[in-house]
Amino acid sequence: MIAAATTDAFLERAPVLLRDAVTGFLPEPWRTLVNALIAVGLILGIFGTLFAFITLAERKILGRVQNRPGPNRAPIPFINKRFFGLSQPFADGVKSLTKEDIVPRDADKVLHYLAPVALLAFSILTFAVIPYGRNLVPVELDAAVLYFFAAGAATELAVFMAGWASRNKYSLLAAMRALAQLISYELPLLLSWVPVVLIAGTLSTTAIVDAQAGWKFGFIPHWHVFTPWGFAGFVIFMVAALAESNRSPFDTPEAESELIAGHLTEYSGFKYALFFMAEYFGMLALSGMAITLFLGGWRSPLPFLEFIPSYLWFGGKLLALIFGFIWIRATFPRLRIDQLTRFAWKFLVPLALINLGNTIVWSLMSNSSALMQLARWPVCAAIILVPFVVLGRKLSAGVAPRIYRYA
Amino acid sequence: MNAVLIVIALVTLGAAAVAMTLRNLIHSALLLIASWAGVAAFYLWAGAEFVAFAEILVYVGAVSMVVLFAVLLTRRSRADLTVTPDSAGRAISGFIAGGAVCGVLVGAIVATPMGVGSSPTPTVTVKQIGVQLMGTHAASLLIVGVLLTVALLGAIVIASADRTDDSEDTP
Amino acid sequence: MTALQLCLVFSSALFCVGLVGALARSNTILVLLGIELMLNAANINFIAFWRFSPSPAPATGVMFVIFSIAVAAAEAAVGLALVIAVYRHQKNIRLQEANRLKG
Amino acid sequence: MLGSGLIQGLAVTAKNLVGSFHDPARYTNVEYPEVKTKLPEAYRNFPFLVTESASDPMGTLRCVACQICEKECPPQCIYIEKSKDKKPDATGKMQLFPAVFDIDTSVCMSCQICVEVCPFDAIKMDQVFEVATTSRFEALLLNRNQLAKPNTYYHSIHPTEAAEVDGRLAAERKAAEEKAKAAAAAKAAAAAAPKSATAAASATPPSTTPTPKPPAAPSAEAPKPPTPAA
Repeated sequence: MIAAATTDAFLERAPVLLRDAVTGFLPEPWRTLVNALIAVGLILGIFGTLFAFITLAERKILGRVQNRPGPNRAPIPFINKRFFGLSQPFADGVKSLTKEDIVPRDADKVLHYLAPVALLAFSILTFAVIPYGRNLVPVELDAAVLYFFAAGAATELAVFMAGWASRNKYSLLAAMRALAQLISYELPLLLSWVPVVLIAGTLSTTAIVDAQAGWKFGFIPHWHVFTPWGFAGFVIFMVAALAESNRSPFDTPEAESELIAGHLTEYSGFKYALFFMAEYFGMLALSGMAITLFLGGWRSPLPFLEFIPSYLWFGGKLLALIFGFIWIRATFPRLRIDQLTRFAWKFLVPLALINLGNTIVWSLMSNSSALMQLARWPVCAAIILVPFVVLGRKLSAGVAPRIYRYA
Repeated sequence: MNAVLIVIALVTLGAAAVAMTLRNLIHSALLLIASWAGVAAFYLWAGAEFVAFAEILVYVGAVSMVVLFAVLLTRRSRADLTVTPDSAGRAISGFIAGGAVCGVLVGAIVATPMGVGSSPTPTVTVKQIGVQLMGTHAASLLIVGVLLTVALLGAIVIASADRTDDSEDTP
Repeated sequence: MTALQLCLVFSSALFCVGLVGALARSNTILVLLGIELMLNAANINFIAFWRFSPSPAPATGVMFVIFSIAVAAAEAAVGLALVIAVYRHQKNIRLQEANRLKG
Repeated sequence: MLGSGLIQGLAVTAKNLVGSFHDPARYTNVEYPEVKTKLPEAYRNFPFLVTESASDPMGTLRCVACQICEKECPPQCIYIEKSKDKKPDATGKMQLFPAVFDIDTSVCMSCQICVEVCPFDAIKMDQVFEVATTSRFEALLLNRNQLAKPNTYYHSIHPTEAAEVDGRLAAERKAAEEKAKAAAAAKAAAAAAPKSATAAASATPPSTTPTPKPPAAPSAEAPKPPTPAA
């Protein structure tokens, strides 16, 4: 293990120690069960709270970007202090719980009910294999990355179920769009992490994090994002993740200017809240996987910062990526559905494939002399940058920059 | 152990059987997805993790999408909703054929004495699978790759046959 | 009945469900799905024999299933593209009506 | 290159995000019900009746119930009933006053014609915009008690216009006083003259009664044109 000293730091082991203190007296089969239940409860609790406050943070950041304060009026009950609207998520929760739950008369009742449940269940499943800290991975799987994307692939199915079961033309259009989007973006999403598996030589998330241990020259961490192929893979992954989690600018399934609310049109009350929750859970899970695959997982960026516990590093990176999601949502307008699929098939997929070859070149050159070690940086950067520029030209050919004459 | 297997088998078979009898194509597609998930559960039960996740990824993630897309793109006509006598006859003969095959197969399985090997679940790691794919099965891997590429291209060509100006992305 | 026999019975039952579906239904998509079910039943057999074989080390069953899944995916893609082509041609996807060689 | 525009866009939003915390030019919001921004002076809607004193609004209404505004109002939202008796106005002259003065704000279109035609500067435009009520009919029909607002309020919402109106009124008042004084002096002189007592007696009634009024009416009309411009 790298940095054995910090492994034994108290804060690092605190969660495991605490858990053992609680369940230590139990006999063996029960102990494993209770440990698993504690892990599930912790994940649900922490990510549920995170979801609540991310919705608030998103609305506040969006507000600030548009030069307004965002929600700031919901008071803390009984003491009647506002605290920047910190209790807004709870007010929203109470509101959605007490709202009337409307099911359209012609709707497919079973599927209409099942869709949000399935969506939430699948997005929660993906949390199981992400390493949250040095000793904090809920389920150690040999094929963890594959598991993650298998569970994640099923979410779009739930979106389809919701759209189809609502018996509403806008919802059905949203369902079609969701399918087209999934088929298009599943491919670059999967292709973007294949290089990581290639370099790390494993599909296990803990092993992938271990493969990113250590620092070059003592300050550049061995994270995959700090290599040409890793950076390209990270960018492709994040773009595809935006599309997979139906986030702006790829939120065509729920494009409110065209489709009312897409697959959410016929949902109200708590079911709507479940959809919302699943969207944020999907975003959190994909961010967590991006951290694991490209951003060194729970590892600290600099050696002297290792005294901060690993789970805090993971949390910090997670919040940074979530901020990125929100920032992108605040900036870019929505793509049209044809632009969206064209972007996936004509730009992201070729680029991801080239990146795969790029990684092979990188790993072949890593075993040779020091000169080759140095040369592989510009070579690999060129291998990915030249297609990027060429494909970008081709993609935006015929699309002149728009001149806003009356703006 | 066997109880888990029986539950998985019953769920899978039930979902598949109901799916094959339903008139509503979307319902049968969704039920079939459930039965594919059941097959994946069987793989997990048998200790083939990698295959189980691959099954979910390919069937629940990709094939189901294509099936649903095909269902949505092909509007059903009125004729599909009425049971013609011709199709009833076909259904009966289909049941007879299927039942006969099932009877023969089950009979053969029950009658054959099977030497059961190691009872502990054999493990196969992803690394082993990778080594075997790239080693002994490298040729078949290449062939499958070529097959998939050809199939994808062929699917695009077939699905966008009369549209020459704009190639459509329907794999 | 041993576990292996149970697995095999399960697989043959699934095969027959797929077979009946493919034979009895007139909807092309359902016929294709029936064929997919039969392929899955075959995969179950591979895994079952690998699981209960005396020496499961070589993982040949797993290999077989991986290739089989790949082929099944290709088959689904081509089959559904054919369904769409047929639909475009005769405006429905009833199997009995797709009986012209020329059109 | 593809993506440079994206980065530019991200920079713009980032500038806004950071700027909204320290740059008052970017972040111009106030928390509305508690804090209200000062409306621009020229902002105006819904008329109100000016009174001279805040303590006795009904006694010091400038309105003399001449009903010009009622006749001029395009949507006919003003309803006036003259009083039977008279009472002294600000200058001490006996005047009629409106026994009923109603404005239906659900009909009023804030056209300001009533203000422009008023010869007594008695009706002016207000700055209210929170006119939501819980009842459709009664609450939107404002009576004279609700309409009456003191001159100081007028000063607070339209300071320059109010100063101009006040100056004009003061000048008129002064002129009236001077004229009254002159008339009184003339009267005294006439009374001093022993002969024309009978002639003065016949001449005084026409001279005393119009003294406050005639200067008020023409001079009120003369400086009137500037008011809409103010």
